[in-house]
Amino acid sequence: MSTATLEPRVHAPRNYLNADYGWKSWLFTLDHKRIALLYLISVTFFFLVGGSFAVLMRIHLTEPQGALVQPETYNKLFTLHGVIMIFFFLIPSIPAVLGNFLVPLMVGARDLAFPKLNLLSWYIYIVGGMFTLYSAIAGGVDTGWTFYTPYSSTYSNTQVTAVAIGVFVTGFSSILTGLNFIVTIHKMRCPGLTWFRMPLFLWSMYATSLIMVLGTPVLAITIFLLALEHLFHVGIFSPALGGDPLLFQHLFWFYSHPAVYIMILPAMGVVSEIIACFSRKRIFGYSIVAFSSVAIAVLGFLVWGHHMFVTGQSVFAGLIFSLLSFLVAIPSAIKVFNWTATLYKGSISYEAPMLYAMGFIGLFTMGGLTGLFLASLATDVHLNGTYFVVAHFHYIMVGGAVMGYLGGIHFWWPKISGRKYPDMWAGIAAVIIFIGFNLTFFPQFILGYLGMPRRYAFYPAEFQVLNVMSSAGATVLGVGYLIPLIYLIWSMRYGPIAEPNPWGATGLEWTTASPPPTENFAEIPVVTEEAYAYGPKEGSGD
Amino acid sequence: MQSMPFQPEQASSIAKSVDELYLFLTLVTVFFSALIFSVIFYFMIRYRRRSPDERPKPIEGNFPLEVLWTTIPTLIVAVIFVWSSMLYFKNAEAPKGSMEIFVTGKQWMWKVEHPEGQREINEVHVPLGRPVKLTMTSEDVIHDFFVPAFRVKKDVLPGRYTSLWFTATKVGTFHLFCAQYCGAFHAGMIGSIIVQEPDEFERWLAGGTPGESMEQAGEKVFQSSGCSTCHTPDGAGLGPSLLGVYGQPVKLTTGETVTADDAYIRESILLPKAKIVMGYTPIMPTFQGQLTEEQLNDVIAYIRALGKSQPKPKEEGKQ
Amino acid sequence: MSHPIVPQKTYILVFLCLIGLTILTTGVAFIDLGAFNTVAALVIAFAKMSLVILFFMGVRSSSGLVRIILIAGFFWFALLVAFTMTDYHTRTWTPVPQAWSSGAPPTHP
Amino acid sequence: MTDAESHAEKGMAHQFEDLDQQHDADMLGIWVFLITEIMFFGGVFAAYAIYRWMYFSAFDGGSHILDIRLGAANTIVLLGSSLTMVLSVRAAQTGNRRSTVLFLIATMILGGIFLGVKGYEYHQKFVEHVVPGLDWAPEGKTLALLAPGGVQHAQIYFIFYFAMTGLHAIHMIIGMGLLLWLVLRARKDAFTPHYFAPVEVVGLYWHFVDIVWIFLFPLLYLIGGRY
Repeated sequence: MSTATLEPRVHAPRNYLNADYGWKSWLFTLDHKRIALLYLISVTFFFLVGGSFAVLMRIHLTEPQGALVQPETYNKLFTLHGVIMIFFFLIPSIPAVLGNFLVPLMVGARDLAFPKLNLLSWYIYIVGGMFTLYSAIAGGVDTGWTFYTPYSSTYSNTQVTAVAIGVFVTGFSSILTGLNFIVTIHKMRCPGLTWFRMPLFLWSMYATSLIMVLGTPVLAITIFLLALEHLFHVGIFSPALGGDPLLFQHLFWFYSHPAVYIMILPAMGVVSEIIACFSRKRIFGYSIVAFSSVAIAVLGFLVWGHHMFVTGQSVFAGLIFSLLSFLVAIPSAIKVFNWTATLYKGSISYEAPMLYAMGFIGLFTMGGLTGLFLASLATDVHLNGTYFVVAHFHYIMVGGAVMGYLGGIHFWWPKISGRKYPDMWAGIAAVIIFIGFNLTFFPQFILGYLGMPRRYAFYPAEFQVLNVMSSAGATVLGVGYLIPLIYLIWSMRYGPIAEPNPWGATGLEWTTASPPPTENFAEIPVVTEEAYAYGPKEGSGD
Repeated sequence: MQSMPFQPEQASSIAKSVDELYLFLTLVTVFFSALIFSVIFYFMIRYRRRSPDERPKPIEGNFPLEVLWTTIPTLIVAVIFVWSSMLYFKNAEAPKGSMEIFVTGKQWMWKVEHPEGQREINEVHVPLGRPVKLTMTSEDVIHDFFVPAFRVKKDVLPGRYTSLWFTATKVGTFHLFCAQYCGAFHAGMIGSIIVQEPDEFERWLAGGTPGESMEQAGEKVFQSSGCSTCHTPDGAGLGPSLLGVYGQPVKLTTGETVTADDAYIRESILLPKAKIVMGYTPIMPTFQGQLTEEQLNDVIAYIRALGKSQPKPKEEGKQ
Repeated sequence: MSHPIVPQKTYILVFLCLIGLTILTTGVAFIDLGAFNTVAALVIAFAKMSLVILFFMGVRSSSGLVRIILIAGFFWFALLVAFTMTDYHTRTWTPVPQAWSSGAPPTHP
Repeated sequence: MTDAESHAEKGMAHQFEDLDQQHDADMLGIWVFLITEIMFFGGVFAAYAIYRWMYFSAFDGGSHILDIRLGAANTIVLLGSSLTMVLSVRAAQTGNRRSTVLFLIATMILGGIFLGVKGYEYHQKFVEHVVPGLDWAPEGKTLALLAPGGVQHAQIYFIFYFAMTGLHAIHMIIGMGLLLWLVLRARKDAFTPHYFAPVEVVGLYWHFVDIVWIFLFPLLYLIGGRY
């Protein structure tokens, strides 16, 4: 609620922040920008909770026998770290914060199509979060965020039901957000804004929404069946009673693999905006980048079986899933090449958002390429379930999605808050995060190849050196994350007032005031040119 | 133990080929990462903003270039896919005549049984240079049998058998890990694979505690659990005789015919009412939870022996 | 933008068709068609669903976008079932491990 | 779905330019929602398909416990409610408030009958002791029907029976709540021939729930035939 206490600026024009005061004006708001801020505060809270679990884990793993907690507690730490980071931070981060704020602005509308559903989605998210936090307080849960049966359904006597309800409930928040975006992008674009004039961020939000809408319900029903099995022991997934535990994995990964694309596609959209702005260039191969987002969303649904190569899935199914997993790498590669080519003959400046975007490209490239090791059957047999996997998905989710999220927050912060942050500190933080991230997770690739399995509370002594390196890196990374938190909060009160378009960017969101008025635009804008008209003609677009 | 810090030991016949693919993938990764990094660095310096009003000329894109950088990754992943799938399929099936070992996963230990009757816990003795096939199952949750030095891994599932195989190429002791999270002491579900010279292995097999063979153990369970009171050899009991049944077709009350293989016997013990033999009533109680996986396997081994070593009985069961 | 107003008669006719199909599907269950019973039941269910979607839900006169969305929904469901089934149906293509699969009884010294 | 009090045109929300755009958005919204519903039920249908394939005879046996007459009758009741629903939408479209309300109430009554019959069937399952997890002890004739296919696996059939019909019934109850809300709004004259999207949206939802049942009936009641 800290933003609610923003000091009213006497001379400030009316905007969405000072339009109304008091907690009611926030908790019952239908303004997409205020709801975005509600989400911003809540995902930051969950990020800090999930992050503190990660810190505890890394401290624990500095010694082979475990330095801090009992193995049972360690298992609860990594489970809650996973559940909170995935369902309560990464999935809502860019869509529900930046997407909520920007989609109506970018399409030139006064709000999303369904503002009440939008507010409802935040409440649903909070209810889901409460169940999850309750489970943490009431003793924790130790199934891993993947909830594999029959361990979760029959053998674990921790708070499985509470977490299952939490994840089930929060899924609907994601569904409503996706639904709202799809309808808004289809039906509420302002005059002149054709599909191929849309900023790439909108394309990526559209692709993300497709996954949210098509995938999340399957997770919901799977978790529902899991809860039934956990409560009644009737044999849905329990082999002792005739059920098949692999069926749970199929249904679970049908959503949970595409969920990775829910995290990474929005970050790709953010990076497209940032690169175009800070190199003052149209995105190279705009339509190909746009289509590759949709291709990733569609193909991403057909690769889930690569999580199950060693589980006793049929080898032929494995073959198909391996092939499709390789195919989904191609649109990602195309995007990276196009971003790089965008820089060619540009006019590049190095403000903080650009540093994050460059960090994103580097880390995402490595994360993507190491994915090939896991899509390939023969090497996956060795690497599956080891720290290699942990390193790989952290390169994608933290190196990719979180870098993109932070880049986006820095890019649009002047628009969101109406204030500027100290660019030097932002640059320092970006570099610290990049270094800390690599120190933390690169050693884990080697650990995994050497054979250290994930989710181990203690480990053979020969793995200690690399684990200590990783923990040291985590310290740097943790510090790196705290710096933006401090200066962004500082800037809300003391930062210099931001002009409507501080970066000289194109895009409708920069044509209105910073922060925007409640109705977004004094008059519904009309678009007359393509996105990213940074060319020399001094376009009238902004 | 590990002298090379960046590579696990290569101690099986397939390890080298997996490492070659791994190396190739690493080279691809390093090459493309370096390419992207250096191009970005070059562009960021070469095209840095020199004056605030700079307005570079827009570039739409370049279709041939797009085709090029779609084709090249496609070709590379095609190569990797074919290479890795061939390797995987080559390594999927155990060679004929592999030595067999039975492994049961249980929270949080590995129980190992050799056909000769030797039993061990969290240790697997194997001979050098001979293909060994592990048949595995779990008594509770999903585990995973993982030997990094051999580059093999397979989930161990409850209610089902999975298998993996390897040929050890180095004498020594190697890590055995559980690689599928299985509960509180998942990290403690580790053990060692002990590779010995063949003659040394034979000595080990013969020596130590001379355990009884699986079928001997199975016979004991068969008696002590009361199976023998109904399943009498002459077929006069309440249940069908099990002589000569193994591997033969069995007619069911539903009219279907099934083969009395391991899966059927296992099901009949655990879920006796699922498939009733023609002419008998579903009165057998379930032995679910009363027999351990090991005992179950022993009984199956015993029934198998009944099927092989006895002549086929007269056609008295057909009604 | 609203749909054209459909005469009541059409709706009632569709309803009667649906009743007829319900009776048909129940009746077919009493005839032995072997595996074809399942096929018949599903085909009739699809026919009923099509009637409801086209007439009651008005897809007959709705925009292409709605049709695409609807088809996408069914297509995704088909993907889920098809890919999962691929695993189950091909598991037995390779030898299924058994307790001692080589067939050779355990030899003992 | 959306309504704002103070606006030029009746029923229009502030974020839209005109009623047409709003109507389009509402329609697209409900259709997108319905495909999430397809995937929601899709997950449990997929699981059902796999177990039915694995344990066909057990599912066959379980299916024989159900009363095919009640299932068929309920199908017809539900189809009837779809008819009254669509007629209610039509009445709203033509501006006939009285018929709109009457048809909505008729839909609710038919929905109530459906739920009543369903409740009776659930009760029967308790009488026959075929409720997995709560009361599972089939005996006598019931056991004789289940035994050939395997009693244990019939339990899986019944958990799917309860999960699928239960989820369907929850959707019905939500639908009845929405219908009640529509009745109250319609009585206040909230709808016009230009603005009746809420009726249409709830109607589409109701038809979807009907479609789910169209599949549940053959998949649960008609396995294996009754010859």
